[in-house]
Amino acid sequence: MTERELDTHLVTILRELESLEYRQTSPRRVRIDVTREALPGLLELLKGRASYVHLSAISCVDWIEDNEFELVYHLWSYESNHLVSAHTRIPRETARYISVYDLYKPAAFFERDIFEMFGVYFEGSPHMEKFILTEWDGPPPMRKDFDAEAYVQETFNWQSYHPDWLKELEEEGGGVAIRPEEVRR
Amino acid sequence: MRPENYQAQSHPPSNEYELFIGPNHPGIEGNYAFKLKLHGDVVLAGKADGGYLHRGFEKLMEGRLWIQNIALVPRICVPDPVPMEVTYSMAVEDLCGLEVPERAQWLRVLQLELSRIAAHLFTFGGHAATTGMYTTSYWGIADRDLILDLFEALTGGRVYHIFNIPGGTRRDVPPGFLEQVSQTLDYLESRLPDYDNLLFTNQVFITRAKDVGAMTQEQALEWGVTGPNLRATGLAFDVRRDDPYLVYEQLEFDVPTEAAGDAWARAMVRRAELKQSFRILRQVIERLPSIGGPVRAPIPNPLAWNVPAGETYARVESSKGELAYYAVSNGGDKPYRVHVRGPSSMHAVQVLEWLAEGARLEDVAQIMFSLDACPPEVDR
Amino acid sequence: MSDIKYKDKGSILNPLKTLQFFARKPVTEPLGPRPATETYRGFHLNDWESCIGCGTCQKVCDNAAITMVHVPEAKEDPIKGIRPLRPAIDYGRCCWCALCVDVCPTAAISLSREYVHVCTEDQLDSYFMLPSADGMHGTPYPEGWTKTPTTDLVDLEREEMPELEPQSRSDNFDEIVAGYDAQHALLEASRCVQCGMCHDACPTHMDAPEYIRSIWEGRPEDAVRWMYQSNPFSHVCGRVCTHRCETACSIGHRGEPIAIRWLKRYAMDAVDHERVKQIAAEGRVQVPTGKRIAVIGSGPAGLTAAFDLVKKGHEVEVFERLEKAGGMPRFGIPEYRLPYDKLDQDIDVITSLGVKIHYQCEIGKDRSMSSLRDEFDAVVLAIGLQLGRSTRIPGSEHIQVKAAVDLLRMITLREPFDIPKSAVVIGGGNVAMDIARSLARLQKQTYGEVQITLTALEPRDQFLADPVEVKEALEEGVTILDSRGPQACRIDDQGRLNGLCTWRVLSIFDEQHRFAPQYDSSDEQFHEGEMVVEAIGQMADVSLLGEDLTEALEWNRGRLKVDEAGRTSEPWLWSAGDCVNGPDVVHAVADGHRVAASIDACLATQDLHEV
Amino acid sequence: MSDLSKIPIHTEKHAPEEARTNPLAGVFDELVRFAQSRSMYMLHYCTGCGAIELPPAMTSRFDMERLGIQPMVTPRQADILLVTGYVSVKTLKRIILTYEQMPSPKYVIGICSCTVNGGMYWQSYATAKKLSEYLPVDLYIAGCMPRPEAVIEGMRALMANIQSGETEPWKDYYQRYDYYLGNQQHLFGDNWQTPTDVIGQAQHYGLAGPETEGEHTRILQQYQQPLVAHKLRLK
Repeated sequence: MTERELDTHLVTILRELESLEYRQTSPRRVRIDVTREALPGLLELLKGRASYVHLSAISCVDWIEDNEFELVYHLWSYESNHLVSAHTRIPRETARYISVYDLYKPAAFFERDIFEMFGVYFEGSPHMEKFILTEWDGPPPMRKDFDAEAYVQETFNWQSYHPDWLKELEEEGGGVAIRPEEVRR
Repeated sequence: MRPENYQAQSHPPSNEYELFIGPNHPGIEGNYAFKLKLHGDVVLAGKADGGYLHRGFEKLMEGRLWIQNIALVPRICVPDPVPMEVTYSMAVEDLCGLEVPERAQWLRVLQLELSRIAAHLFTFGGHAATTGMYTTSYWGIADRDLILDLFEALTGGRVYHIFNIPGGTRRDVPPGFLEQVSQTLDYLESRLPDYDNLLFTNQVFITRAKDVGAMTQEQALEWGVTGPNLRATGLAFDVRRDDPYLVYEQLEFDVPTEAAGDAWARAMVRRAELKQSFRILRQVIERLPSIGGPVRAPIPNPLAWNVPAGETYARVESSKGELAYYAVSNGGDKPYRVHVRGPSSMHAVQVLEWLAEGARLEDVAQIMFSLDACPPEVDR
Repeated sequence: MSDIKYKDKGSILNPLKTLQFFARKPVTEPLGPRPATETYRGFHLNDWESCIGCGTCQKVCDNAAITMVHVPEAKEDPIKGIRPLRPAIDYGRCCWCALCVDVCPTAAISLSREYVHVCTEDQLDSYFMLPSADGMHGTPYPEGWTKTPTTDLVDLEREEMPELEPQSRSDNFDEIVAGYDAQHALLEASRCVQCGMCHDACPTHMDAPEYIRSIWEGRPEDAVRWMYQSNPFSHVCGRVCTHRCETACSIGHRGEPIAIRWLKRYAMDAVDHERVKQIAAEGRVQVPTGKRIAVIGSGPAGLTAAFDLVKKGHEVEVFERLEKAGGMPRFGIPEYRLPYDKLDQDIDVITSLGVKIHYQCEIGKDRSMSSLRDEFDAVVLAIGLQLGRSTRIPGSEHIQVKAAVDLLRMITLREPFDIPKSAVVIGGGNVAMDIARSLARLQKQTYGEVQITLTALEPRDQFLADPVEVKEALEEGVTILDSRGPQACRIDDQGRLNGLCTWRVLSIFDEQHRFAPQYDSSDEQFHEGEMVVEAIGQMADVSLLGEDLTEALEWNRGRLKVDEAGRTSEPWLWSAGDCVNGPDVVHAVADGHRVAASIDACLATQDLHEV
Repeated sequence: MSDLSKIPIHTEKHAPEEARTNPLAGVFDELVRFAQSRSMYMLHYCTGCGAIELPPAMTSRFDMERLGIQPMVTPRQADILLVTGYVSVKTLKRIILTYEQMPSPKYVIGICSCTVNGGMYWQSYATAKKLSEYLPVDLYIAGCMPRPEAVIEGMRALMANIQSGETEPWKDYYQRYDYYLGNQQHLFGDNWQTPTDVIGQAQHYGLAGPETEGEHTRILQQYQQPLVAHKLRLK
């Protein structure tokens, strides 16, 4: 199989399926956009017939303006040495999807991670419980509508330094002019 | 609320009991916890407990400028920080279409391999210590410090180098640096027989490590194992060779494998990789002086740098396995989303849980260290 | 597979081998800190001489570890772009990434090789440090991580500005500078570090950082909105401003400053004129106050005051002596620097708000000051400097010895005059360059060749004119002679002007810095010219005030005396612009704002005729 | 309160300093402090990234053992708690548990920027910012992260402080327990509790003062459940 061209076997499989678009973004990267209904079937085909046995990661992106979560499944084939990224979108309100743990064991970790950080529930995933944020009561922190900085300012205190040199400057009429938080955008 | 590692939740039969290892335990790598259910000294089930090192990196990165994140990323994996910087930079470069000057690519390979050696020496020490042999860890850590000296000379920092930025590297090598690297390599190579005597051919170690935490290649593939741990099951796969980045295509190196898939095989693969890293570094030292040009492509004003909208998946081979960054930009001056896929997010959690099952209590720490699990990568 | 014999059973004697380690050199380091490497990133150092307090380090710091502290003893100079602020570092935040070093516009900050600091809870204030050259504990350590050309993250080079070549511009009045397109404007705007030195240096305090950022973000409309907060003459200032902002620009300390003037021009050109009018009208008071204000003179000062006052709901009428509005920008600045249609646009925006302009209405002739005083609640005198100063050297009263301002006005109004085959210009300022280059163009059009000599008192490196002007004048064929003092205009027997005699200048000022030029009479030169143009300065024509008012007003060395807000000793009369401050467009705009604010405040509380 | 208070303990107060007439008493105290400062066990707990510089500091190259400092695996035998950098809220709970289990006198060293004012992670929702709000801190070592030499300099400074008897912040935890507990409750919730009976210990050391108990300890008592031993089922 040539590495530079998109693996013809993969192309054949992708052509079989409807409701997806694919595009080669670089010599070893393929992007597939697929509807949420068709994604599990696609993964099954990719694993079963096109040697994409390694689930490198599942990434989640919060597109708050579109009111959607984007799930990206990164799959690697040890035979054709290509990385396929399958993108799909799910509605933000329901935030539920189907687990792919049956196909890919590593999915359990990533699905749990997304569950904790974004609050997306994966049906059929073995560990839909907290792992990292066991002692966190707030909203899923990676959601765009959670303002971490505001939470921090509200919860924690900062040092109130007042060293001698600053006291001297204040006596001379100087002192703190611009605090760091004033220049943050 | 009582911290759950203080009091067990249920009352097991007397020959079965629960044991919490960590977070404050010498058999745990970093700040991490592992809950075991035991029958005698045989592990019935294990459950990893992470989050002690959780800082919310991915959230922090969304709140900082693209360039500011270069100071943040090396902290994601403390023992092996260079791949973090390089991968993040590669992701940003890909999004911006920035061409990295060739010299910078060689400099990055130089750092990546130095960092790999340092990380492996550290792991040997840890692995040996879990089998009761502390001398290796004393030696390994002292020898690793020589690499940190090199990093200090090159980058101005011992552990957090913050040396790779999108576009290239921040400086060129200081005068006399390559000779210094060469001498250090000579010394480390001369130390290998010592390590062999002390650890790799030591019957105590072999007996302790053989058949411990073994997995087959099929299991490894199914579980998403990568890096040296995967190669220890006989699959010759290396991102450097099979999904090449930087100038690895121009370098000669082998991908060492072992068949056994146990703790011992993993140690032996790392030992062989050490030699390959020496080999790569020798080639870099030879080639670098003949490669001219700048070490950094011109980049925009860091305070006003909008990265074009897009997404990318940058991937490298770190000392622990496959490391990837999924970066998404919406055209703004800060990342819209960065997802860090650390190799240990598999090794330290599910793989560790599965391998611990049926193992003996005294081997649990060894399994963890032989997988080279790095908790901050899991927690982020 | 593995390359060592791991199945080695070993030997009972193996432990003895370890004895060899006694002979090896120990790896343990002596106690105490080792010296760090040459590029080590330790505690901060700051060179207070080169630090300008711009705060760029504070903006790039990802940990919000830098606080800018006001140090009264430090130098302050808004014109040069120096603030008495210094960065203080919080080591409870700092991560020693050295981005502050790489981004520092003046290369003042660096990191040292010092790295040990230990303290107890009571001493935690020591974590907040004001770096100077002394290091963390008063012991100077050598520099570690410093700025080098490789590490520098500041872009020191300006985006190239397309311009007409000398051969294609020397026979016409087409605009020379082409202006940035969107792509280049964005790139140039992205160089800005948002320090705000430009804002401090600008006489009218334009929000340059904000509009530059808007341009960088691709929102020129917002940029225009920012500009109209402080300057209704943005087309004019985008082209001919003296750009003090660029002198103060922090990038300019080591490289080329941001092209702030050209960016302003880009934003104004990029937004549709009708849209500009809408933006300018934003925030206008809808309820009329019923107060009426007269403005004499339709230059930048007068019209800016009119713009502000009309937005406040007052009724404003402007009286202009000539047939067109615009004042000096129209009649003093040649078209190749400021096309008239751009000036017309600026004025159109102001008149679209309801400012009424009476053209060809000369005060003192068509109307009297007293009638204005009676008819209006307040009067603004913004008459500019219309009279050219004379050198008063022998022969300077000849008809062919002209004042530059008069000549420039004639060129603008296309009034016919005999274009001299050769001419001499006296003066080294921008007006001298303007008239020399305008005459050169006319000569090229009429005769096909340029014969202009420009003589200036100052040596070349001290010219008052913009260096770009001098360079372009040379390119267009003007002969520029420096350090020449005019002595006499030579007139031949037929009464025709032949040219100018000059002596070499030895010094211009005496020891008390008073104007007292010394010449070397042995070094005399004659410059041939059918015409001599004097461009050595202007003065105001205050005859319109009338005798009574002139008596009543207070004066200060020939100029009207005004208070800080521009108010004269007569409570109903304010004065603004060049006639108060000397020639400068952006200063005139600033003055217009000041006067308008003062009038508005006074009118709100009292009737000025009863004071 | 817990069963601890029922254990008979020696509560007799130390005699005030000036009442000691034996000239050798001062010499003896000094000797004790000297001995304490020369033999310290450092708890082996990597709380954050700064821990990566501790193996070099402890092993052959920088060799902290020559100062008499050794890693110790259990808090019950440790003298020094080294907080190496950022503390996530989850870790902070364990640090407090661990700290309370350590026997007095005990010393806390905060290294890296993060223990002082949040450091790199000042924006993070998951990390605590000022360590000294939750525990009394003896010494801070600046750096991100401090080099092994800086850590050793810090240790030497601590030894000097112990020897001179200048700083004893561990007493502060007992004397102002209510303050520390209040901050802990603010972060962890009102039902926060640890198995150690700090008030009982404070009385034991003769350090209980007016600020030991207060509104926050009352909240603690409200939520506290008595300790119950595990019932071992031997079959």
